[in-house]
Amino acid sequence: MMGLSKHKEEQMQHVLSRSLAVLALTVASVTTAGIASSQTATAPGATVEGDTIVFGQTAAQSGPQAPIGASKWGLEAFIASVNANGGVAGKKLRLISYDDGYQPAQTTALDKKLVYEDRVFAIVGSIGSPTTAAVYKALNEEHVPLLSMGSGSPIFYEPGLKYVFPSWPIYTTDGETMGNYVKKHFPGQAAAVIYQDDGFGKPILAGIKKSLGKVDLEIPYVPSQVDFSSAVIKLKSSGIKVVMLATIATSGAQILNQMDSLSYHPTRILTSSACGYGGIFGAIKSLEGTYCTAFLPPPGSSDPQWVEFANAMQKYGQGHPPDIYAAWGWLAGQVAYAGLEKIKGPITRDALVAQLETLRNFDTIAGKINYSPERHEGSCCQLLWQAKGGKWEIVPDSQFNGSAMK
Amino acid sequence: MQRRLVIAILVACAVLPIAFQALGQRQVYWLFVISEFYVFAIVAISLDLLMGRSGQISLGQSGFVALGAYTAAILNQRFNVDLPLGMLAGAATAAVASLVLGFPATRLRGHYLGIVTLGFGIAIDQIALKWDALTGGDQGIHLHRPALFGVDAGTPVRMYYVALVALVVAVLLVRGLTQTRIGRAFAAIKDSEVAAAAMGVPVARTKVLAFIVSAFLAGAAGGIYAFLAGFVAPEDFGIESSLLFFAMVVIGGMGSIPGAIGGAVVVDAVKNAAATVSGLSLALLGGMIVLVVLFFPGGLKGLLRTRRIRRERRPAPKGVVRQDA
Amino acid sequence: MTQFLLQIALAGLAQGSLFALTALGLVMIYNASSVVNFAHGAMGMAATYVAYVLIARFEVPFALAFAAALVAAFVLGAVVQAVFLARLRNAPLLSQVVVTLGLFMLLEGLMGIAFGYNPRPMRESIAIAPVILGDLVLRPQDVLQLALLLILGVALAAFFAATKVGLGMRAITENTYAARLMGIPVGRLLAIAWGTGVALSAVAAVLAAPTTSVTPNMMDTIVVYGFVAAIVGGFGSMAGALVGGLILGVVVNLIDAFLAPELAMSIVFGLLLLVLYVRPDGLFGRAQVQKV
Amino acid sequence: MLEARGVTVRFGGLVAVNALDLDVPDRGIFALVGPNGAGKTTLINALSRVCPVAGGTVRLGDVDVLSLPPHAAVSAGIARSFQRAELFPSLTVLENLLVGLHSTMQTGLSGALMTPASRTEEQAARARAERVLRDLDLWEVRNAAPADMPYGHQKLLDVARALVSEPALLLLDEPFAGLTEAEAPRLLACIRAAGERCAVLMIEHHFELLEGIAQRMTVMDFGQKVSEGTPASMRTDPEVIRCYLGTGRHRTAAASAC
Repeated sequence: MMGLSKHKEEQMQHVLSRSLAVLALTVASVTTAGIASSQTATAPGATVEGDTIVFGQTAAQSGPQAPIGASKWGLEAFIASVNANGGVAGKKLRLISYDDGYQPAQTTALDKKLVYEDRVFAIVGSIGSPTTAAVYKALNEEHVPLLSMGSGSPIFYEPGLKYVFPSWPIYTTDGETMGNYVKKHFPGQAAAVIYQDDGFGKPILAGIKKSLGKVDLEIPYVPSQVDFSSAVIKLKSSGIKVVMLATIATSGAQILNQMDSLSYHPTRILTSSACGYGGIFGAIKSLEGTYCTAFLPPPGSSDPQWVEFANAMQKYGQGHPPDIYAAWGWLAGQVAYAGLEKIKGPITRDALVAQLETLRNFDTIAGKINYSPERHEGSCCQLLWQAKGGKWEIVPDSQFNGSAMK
Repeated sequence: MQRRLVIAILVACAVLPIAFQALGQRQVYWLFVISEFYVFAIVAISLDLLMGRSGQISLGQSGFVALGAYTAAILNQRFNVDLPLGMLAGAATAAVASLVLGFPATRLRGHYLGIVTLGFGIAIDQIALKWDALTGGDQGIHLHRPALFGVDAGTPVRMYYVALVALVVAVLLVRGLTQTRIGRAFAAIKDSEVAAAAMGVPVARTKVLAFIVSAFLAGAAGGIYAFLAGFVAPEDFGIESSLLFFAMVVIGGMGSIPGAIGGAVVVDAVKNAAATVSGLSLALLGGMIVLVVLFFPGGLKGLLRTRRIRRERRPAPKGVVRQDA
Repeated sequence: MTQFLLQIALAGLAQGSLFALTALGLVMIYNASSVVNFAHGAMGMAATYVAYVLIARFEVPFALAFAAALVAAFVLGAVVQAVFLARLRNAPLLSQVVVTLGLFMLLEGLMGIAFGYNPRPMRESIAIAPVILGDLVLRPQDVLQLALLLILGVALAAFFAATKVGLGMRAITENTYAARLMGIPVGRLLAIAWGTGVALSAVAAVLAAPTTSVTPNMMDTIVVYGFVAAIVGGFGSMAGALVGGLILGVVVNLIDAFLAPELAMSIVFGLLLLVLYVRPDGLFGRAQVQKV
Repeated sequence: MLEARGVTVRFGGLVAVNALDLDVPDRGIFALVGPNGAGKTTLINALSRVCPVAGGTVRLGDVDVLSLPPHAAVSAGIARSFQRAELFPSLTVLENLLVGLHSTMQTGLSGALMTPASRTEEQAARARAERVLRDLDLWEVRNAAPADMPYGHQKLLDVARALVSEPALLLLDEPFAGLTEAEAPRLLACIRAAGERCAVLMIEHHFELLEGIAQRMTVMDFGQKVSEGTPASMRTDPEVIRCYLGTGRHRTAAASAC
């Protein structure tokens, strides 16, 4: 009887060691067979062979950051209108867009899916700084073009990223546009910055400091923060007259509402990422007079580019409004199209990159885009809008020309 | 019978990359996804050891994963530390951090622990975001190509085997632990702290030990994850991912290694299948947790083991008439 | 400087009253059923959508929508107790806590599916201009929050002390088994406790909505602070939860103003760990005797 | 040899055990009797370090028992059972016994690595536990869940779990409560055998049963020792008749244990 349990125990040990041995053997044989080393870094789909050019995109459609995922609909609308006009270079465009929930780990997996499983030609208009930061290096190494990501984060503008083509003005331009205007029109007034303490808010702060020299008060915050009373009280009691907000949409709305409820009415300047959404005039009561940096025409503007976009959204937007988020997607489509259109001969990734690098003064909804082999900083300039009578109007004399090539 | 099943699954996992050759370059994606799943399964097992085995709730398990991942990433980025050492350093860091949490935890009533670990998860997230000189803030850290003892391990197939071996080792370790003295002590303090103490189990020390072991495993998983993904960022380790690990353990059936792995399969599947509609996967997983607790207390593990007699009988309740009074 | 501090303290008390209201509900539920309700914030959030829909779609006056949200919250709480928790009366405590976590995910997910994650604006509860005393601004919203907290706190205390339902609940807290033997309708009282507790969470959520906007995760931060407030108050003491919430509100605002707002929650949890090291039962809690 | 002097346990204002002296020799079976609420279980809890003691000293051999942390009582030689079998439902019958051997073993986290030392120790412990199971005729159900067994077997297992560490002093809290007539003899034989090897201090109400096995009994009421002697002499003790056999005051049944 004693032996029985011992037997069982030994059997267990036996099973375990046997499974380990099986595993070790297989691993060893597979590895030595050289299968493991047969993987190379080049990604499939470098040349378009069929009659469709497939773009891939990742954008949050779920979770707290889901609103910016509306960019997908702008890109879809652009593709639909290009296809309606016969496509590009005789081929139709198609988009595969996945929801990454604004989580870099998801983006990493989904971009592998787009590149290796779906064999897309290029990644176009993916949204978010941290999500794109997770994949841009790998995509560049795999020679997959990453076009017009929804971010102005400085890391994407560094030289040497041959396959990465940002199209937003770099975030520091946001800051410089604000700072420049304040310097010119509110000289000597105490100015403060509330900024999101990350790769989005900090470059804007840097830009403001660069153009303004110094700011009197800097207040960092994180996106999860909901109550800004003490920040606003601090601004108010410090006698700040100009407040620049390097914030995302929700935080910006919360801060401005907080200011209103504390009867504090300084000059306010938002960044372009915080003021383009449709419901902003409902969400913020005291928006009148507020400034906002911008590299796109104001919603509802009569700018021909905006009109074209708005019409396409009406036709192909599947019920989504022509707001700034959708316009981001539209812009991404325009950049990709600009390169593709110029390709003569086989459509390859390298041909696309080569053509994009020759792009000069190409008209987009975000103004003129320029690339060169040395610099992939497509967009240079920002200006200001001001809220007047329930809509945004362009502020004359607010244009700032950034560091882009002249 | 069951033994054969385990070996069959193991062999299938081991030869999978050969089968995937047929997919051509598509295997790059599929191998990555499955490797990632292996790493998540390690975290599920670590949480199951803590929650299912020793009865201590943790809502911040991804905080430990984050510590492991960041430690490995920072060491790799600055000192070129490679995979095995990076993983161990990550595991050790998480274990040390768990001491800080674990000591007060032992003095807390059960439900406090859930809240304190929740706070820990949030804090790790905030600190990783804030301390960008070290962590790269929201732009994260890119790692160098992983190496194993000087051999390049950066191909999808090799990383697949790293993750698979890590999972198998984790299973064996946890299995070994639960079948010996300390593992039994974990279960004893979960079932009855008073009786456990009366049997000579130092309750507080054992609880902390469970915490440390669980954090160590989660940290190791984090270390491997950093090398697998090649990138770490704070957004990956938020409350959402802690809740996913929590769901894996509950849906799989608490206190069982196959349960935790099965739970990881279900959660991963739901997460991917329901990704198209905002909130759908959260609602589905939440609903499943509620259903499991209400109707299938054994979780997946319990569902699959229908042959066993249901353990419905409970000891006589307090106040029942004694034989002689 | 004093003006500034005073204004910060005032904002802290106003914010703290939201934490306190949430904590009061948590403690109420905990006292009756020994369960920490992790779905507390989500249930308040769900009720807020009732108010939101009534106001935005049907242009119902605020007070009426508020009342409707409270009724919805009460029903939700009572139903959750009667349908889910009652079944788990004999299950381990861990299972009961796990079920509330499942409900948290379920509710947030369902609201996400139904309304999306776009923040929806909520009108201020009272449209009166702020009162200005020197440099000090008295926001009507703040005053309303504090006043509601105090009124509800006193009402609950009176309710527990004086009514039959209150006495029954105290009996359940002491010993559920004995209470049942003595003919106290335990099930009904538990449902009332859950209903009232969730209604308190809804009060906090509706009051917070103009600041946070209405989103599926609007209560996440507030309810976590509510947990902390309840622990600091000793988890079991209503007065402790109330005071704990107010203190926490001021502390959080001081951290925002003088330390690092982006680390506020980390600092709060660090402080909480310290408090628990020194006083494992919270600042106002009593040590509990373990029963064999 | 257990020597308790002036042991006092308080719960708030209530004195549950009041300056109690108790001596238990090295071998034999000794009983604690008394009405509900007399403080018997509290005394057992105090001796096994489950509840804090307000005053007094307890020595077992050379060891100052009251200075030990709760879990160290076992290694000092004091093991106990519970009034309602406090088994570990998520472990098997055999594993429940192995937890009883916790303090006799050393294996720590190395158990996870299955080191030779830990395996040797584990096998020895299993052999020891299996021997006890076979003695008690629980061998067949060793891999069952405790909750699947009849209540009598659960009580038996509860006692066996305390016995397996071979303590010097075995504290049993109403081991026969809830058992059927058919279930009792096996437990009785087990306790009798234990009394041959070590000291058994048991709470028991069943007078006839005690007359068969107990050498001495101590009668408690209101936390104090009322009387002490052999079971036979106790039968006629007026104090015992007054308070134990219930011809006195009324008591509330709700008096809690500890």
